[in-house]
Amino acid sequence: LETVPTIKKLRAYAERIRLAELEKCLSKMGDDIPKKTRRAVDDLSRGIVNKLLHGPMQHLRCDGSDSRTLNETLENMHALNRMFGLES
Amino acid sequence: LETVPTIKKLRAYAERIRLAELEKCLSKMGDDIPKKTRRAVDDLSRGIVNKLLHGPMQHLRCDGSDSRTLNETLENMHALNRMFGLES
Amino acid sequence: PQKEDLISRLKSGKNFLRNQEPDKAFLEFKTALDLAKSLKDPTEEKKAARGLGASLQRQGKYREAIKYHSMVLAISDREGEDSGNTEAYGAIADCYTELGDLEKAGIFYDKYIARLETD
Amino acid sequence: PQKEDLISRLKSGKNFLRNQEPDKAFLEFKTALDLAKSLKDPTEEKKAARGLGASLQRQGKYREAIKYHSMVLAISDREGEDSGNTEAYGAIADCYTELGDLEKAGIFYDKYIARLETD
Repeated sequence: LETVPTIKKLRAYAERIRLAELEKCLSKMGDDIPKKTRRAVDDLSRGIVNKLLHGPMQHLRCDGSDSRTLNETLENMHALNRMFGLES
Repeated sequence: LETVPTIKKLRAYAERIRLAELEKCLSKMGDDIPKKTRRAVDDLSRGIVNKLLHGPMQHLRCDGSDSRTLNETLENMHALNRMFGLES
Repeated sequence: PQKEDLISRLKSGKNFLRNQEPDKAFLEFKTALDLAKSLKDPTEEKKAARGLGASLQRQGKYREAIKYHSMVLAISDREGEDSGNTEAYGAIADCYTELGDLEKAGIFYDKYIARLETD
Repeated sequence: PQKEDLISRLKSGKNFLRNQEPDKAFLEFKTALDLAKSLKDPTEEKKAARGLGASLQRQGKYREAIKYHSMVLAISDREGEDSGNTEAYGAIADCYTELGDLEKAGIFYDKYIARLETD
């Protein structure tokens, strides 16, 4: 459960990047973007973020039944906090 | 230097996801995608991946001058190996 | 017609959210939700519900936000079409985290994580 | 004309790469490189060089691959336009990693990492 806030922060971190890049992309594509294109681009941005986050997110959750897993989960959390600057 | 192969594997992992999602996106957009759109979509996929990888990649490199940094770098590497399944 | 009004409400709600005016965004999304319901348009109904949830979250009203994010899940169940569920699970979990209910947050993050690899 | 031939060579090189036929890809990219040079088109010249590097990498010819990936950097220097450099640095580092020269790989990964936040 200690890792839950890290999940929230990592999600927010990735979402900020996704939105910033998406906005840049849409502005490059100009006005009158077909709805199909708009949708495909949104799906692309979500697809990449979600698939990249899947591994780390999964490794922030553990059922806590054995301590080795719990320790590893906490190590994963510390590493993610460091690598993405999530503590500040 | 021990972390160098992890950088390579993490890059390859992310690139596989990027290409798969990009292909899905382009196939949804149909034929005759304007060059500007094609370019913007490619930039979008690279932008998201690169910005998400920046933190972890940076934390896989250290000048090795003090041992605390080196230890942390190795911990980051182990966590990334676990979270992205890079050892297999 | 109504459909155009709906689309423009969603758009302006989004803009208010971007400009940090969640109270104004809320009103736009509320109107959009009513329009989407009367037009029986589940896709736009979900967008409006998600917008309402996000607007309340920005105002720190987490319990109410959960109500609207859960509405997305309910619409999915009703229509047998689960687009938007990943985001809804994540947002509900975020709200429970803010409320300090990490147990409940964990349950919803698990649902969220399970969906990250699907499309 | 030549420009069309160039574009179609690049496209077919990419397809060969995707279909795990790097030797055939190499030939397409080689022709594309010559065409791009004679047309004085640096953007396509970079694409051809990157394709040649990738084709050689897939065949395990890492030293030769480095030569072509470095060509991308040289074209950037010549034109004062650095698109493609991030990927080139990363690819060169990957090659040095394969060759067991982790020291050199590290130097190029540092250049690669420094560029990840730029566009």
